[in-house]
Amino acid sequence: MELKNILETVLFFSQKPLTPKEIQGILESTASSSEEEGGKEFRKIKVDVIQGNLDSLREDFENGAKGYRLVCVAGAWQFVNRPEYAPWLRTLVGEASRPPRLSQPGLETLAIVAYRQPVTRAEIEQIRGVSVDGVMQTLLERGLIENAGRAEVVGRPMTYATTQQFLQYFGLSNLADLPAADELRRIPVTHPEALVTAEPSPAPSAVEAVISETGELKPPKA
Amino acid sequence: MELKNILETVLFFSQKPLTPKEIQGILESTASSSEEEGGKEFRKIKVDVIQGNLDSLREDFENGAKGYRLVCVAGAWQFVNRPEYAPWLRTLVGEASRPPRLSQPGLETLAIVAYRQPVTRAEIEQIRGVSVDGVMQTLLERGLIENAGRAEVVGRPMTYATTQQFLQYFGLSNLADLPAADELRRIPVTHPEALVTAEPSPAPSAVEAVISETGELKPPKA
Amino acid sequence: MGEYKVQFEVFEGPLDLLLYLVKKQEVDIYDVNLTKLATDFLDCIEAMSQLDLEVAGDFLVMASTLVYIKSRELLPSDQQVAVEAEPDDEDPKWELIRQLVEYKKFKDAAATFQSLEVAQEGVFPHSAAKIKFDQEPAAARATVSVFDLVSAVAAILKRVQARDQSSDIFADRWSVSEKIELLRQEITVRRTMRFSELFAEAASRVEIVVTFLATLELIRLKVLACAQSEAFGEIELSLAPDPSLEAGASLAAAHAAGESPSVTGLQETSAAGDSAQASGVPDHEENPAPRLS
Repeated sequence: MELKNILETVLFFSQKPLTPKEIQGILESTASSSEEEGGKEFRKIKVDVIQGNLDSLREDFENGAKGYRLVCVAGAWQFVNRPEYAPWLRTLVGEASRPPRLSQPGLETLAIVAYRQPVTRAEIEQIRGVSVDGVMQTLLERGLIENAGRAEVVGRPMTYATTQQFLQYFGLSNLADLPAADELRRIPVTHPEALVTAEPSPAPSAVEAVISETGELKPPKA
Repeated sequence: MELKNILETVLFFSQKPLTPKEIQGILESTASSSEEEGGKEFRKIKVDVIQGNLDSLREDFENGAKGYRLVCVAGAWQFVNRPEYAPWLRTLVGEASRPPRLSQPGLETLAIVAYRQPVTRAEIEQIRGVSVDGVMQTLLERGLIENAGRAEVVGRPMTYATTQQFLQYFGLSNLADLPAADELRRIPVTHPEALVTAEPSPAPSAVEAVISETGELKPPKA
Repeated sequence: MGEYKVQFEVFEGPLDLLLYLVKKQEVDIYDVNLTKLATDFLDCIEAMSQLDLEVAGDFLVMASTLVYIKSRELLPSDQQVAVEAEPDDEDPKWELIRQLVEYKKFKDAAATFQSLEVAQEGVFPHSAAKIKFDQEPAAARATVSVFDLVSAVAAILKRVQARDQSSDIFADRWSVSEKIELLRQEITVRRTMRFSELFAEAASRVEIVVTFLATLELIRLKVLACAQSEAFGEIELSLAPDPSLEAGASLAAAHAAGESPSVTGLQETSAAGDSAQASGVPDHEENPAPRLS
């Protein structure tokens, strides 16, 4: 029995998207709990190997002529239909109660948060040139962005980052998947001056360091 | 777009088995409701034709090496797994992504931490009668226990307490919810001297004495 | 006028309006005629106020910046040189262009997000119907309850108690035959246990030795079967199949009792496998019919 076939079958019958780590757990507990002989050889499969097999499986489906394909959204793997088949599925499952589309200000603000996270409200307003109070509220309520701690600058303003829900909403596998990410992340943003205290602060402008130097989208450690 | 692909996709996404008659209904309402051009050509498809395509699709899956196949039960079509793949699907359904079950040593150690917290490693070992290094590591990694400061006794050993996650794991609302186990709470342990004096006493190794009495609990070599 | 009215409703803010005006000049942002841009912008503001529209503060701030830039552009060149000696980032003209370029990039990114959003509306994530097994899956095995914790407590207490008594009575506490009986009882109830568990509760070295001898004896008597799933792995002990019963019959009994077939030693694995195959085909659970719109 091939690992790839097992992965395909498990995903095929899963009710929710699965991460490679979760799949590893399934392989492991099947190997240790199953009374049958089957599966013992998949007891200790590395996550890398699972990931590799999933990538290969995705390729298989991309090249096939099927109405569905395998995708990784927010780190978890699942089958989704090809868009051409949407009309029949809409008939089958009924029109899902999708939230209304985002407004133009919403999309712009979200784009800034996505590429610049963790980002303060002031930084967003500097880029957009307008106040973003109402828009931020909407994005927070829809669970597309969330608080991501405070920036170590004057006033210690709240910073914001995108959520898992954001990735799911746009069908992105992870933040590295964002289109044209490199270009948009590297634009320097002028930050408020770092907070100068009597104490030697341990991380002066951690936010800036994280964004501009490594280009990684991780919130600075609190 | 081929009818066969549509049938496959619709069956794949359906939450219940579908009869050819039901599929005909889906094709028809998609053709008449959809604003898109797609699907118009499948407005008037005879049940016979659908049946024929389903038979052909079943053949395709029979010949393939996949972990699932298409079957018709009581006139309705659905995908089912091949029996060889049942162990993984059982795991998938049964425990989904739950972490592996705690071992007996894990449970015992956790019980001691729960009822005696904050508690030092030495105290746990006294009660359990065996070393708990590996077990403690596992419990810490799984987030069921955490460091809870240092005990004010010789050597200032680290103490441990249960976490919020521990409560969730066992479905408890708080620690007072733990089933009464007063006996466990009362098991005496020998404490090293408290750090009362500045003088470093040579620590009469009360703990050590207890451990070495019982510390021989190793399986004999075969 | 009417033209402006419509547009003001779609402009997000002064930068958006400026981008629109740059676009009308049909040049790259870097090559834009700032004097003309400022004039156009002020005209729009003027139109807004004539229409009695409330001009947002952001627009007014931008208007004053533009007036300042425009006035500098209009200075005679000899005076301009002195001013242009300032570093670029303090030059309001370049600051404005930098801001426009940056804003434009995010506006483009927003357009990308919008197309992703629209595309996602036609994407249905697949979720399989609930699988139903004839035989309940091993869910119980995966769940730990408070009772597990309580039994762990009981195990500790038992051991502590044994330890406390052991100093004077351990010597004659266990005989091999007693231990054989206890083990036989335990394995009958539990059907499998791990080798290490045999000794987990031992209170003394003597007890360990006695337990080990009892285990060997039970294996010799074919009451116990032992298996190791991998090299250096945990040894598993299980109740050996009763030769007086057909393997199938004992499995059938287990089924009748509502249990899943247990591991009963290596000898029976094929039988267990067969039975799982027979009952391993899931049915899709009956769900309400899909809405056919």
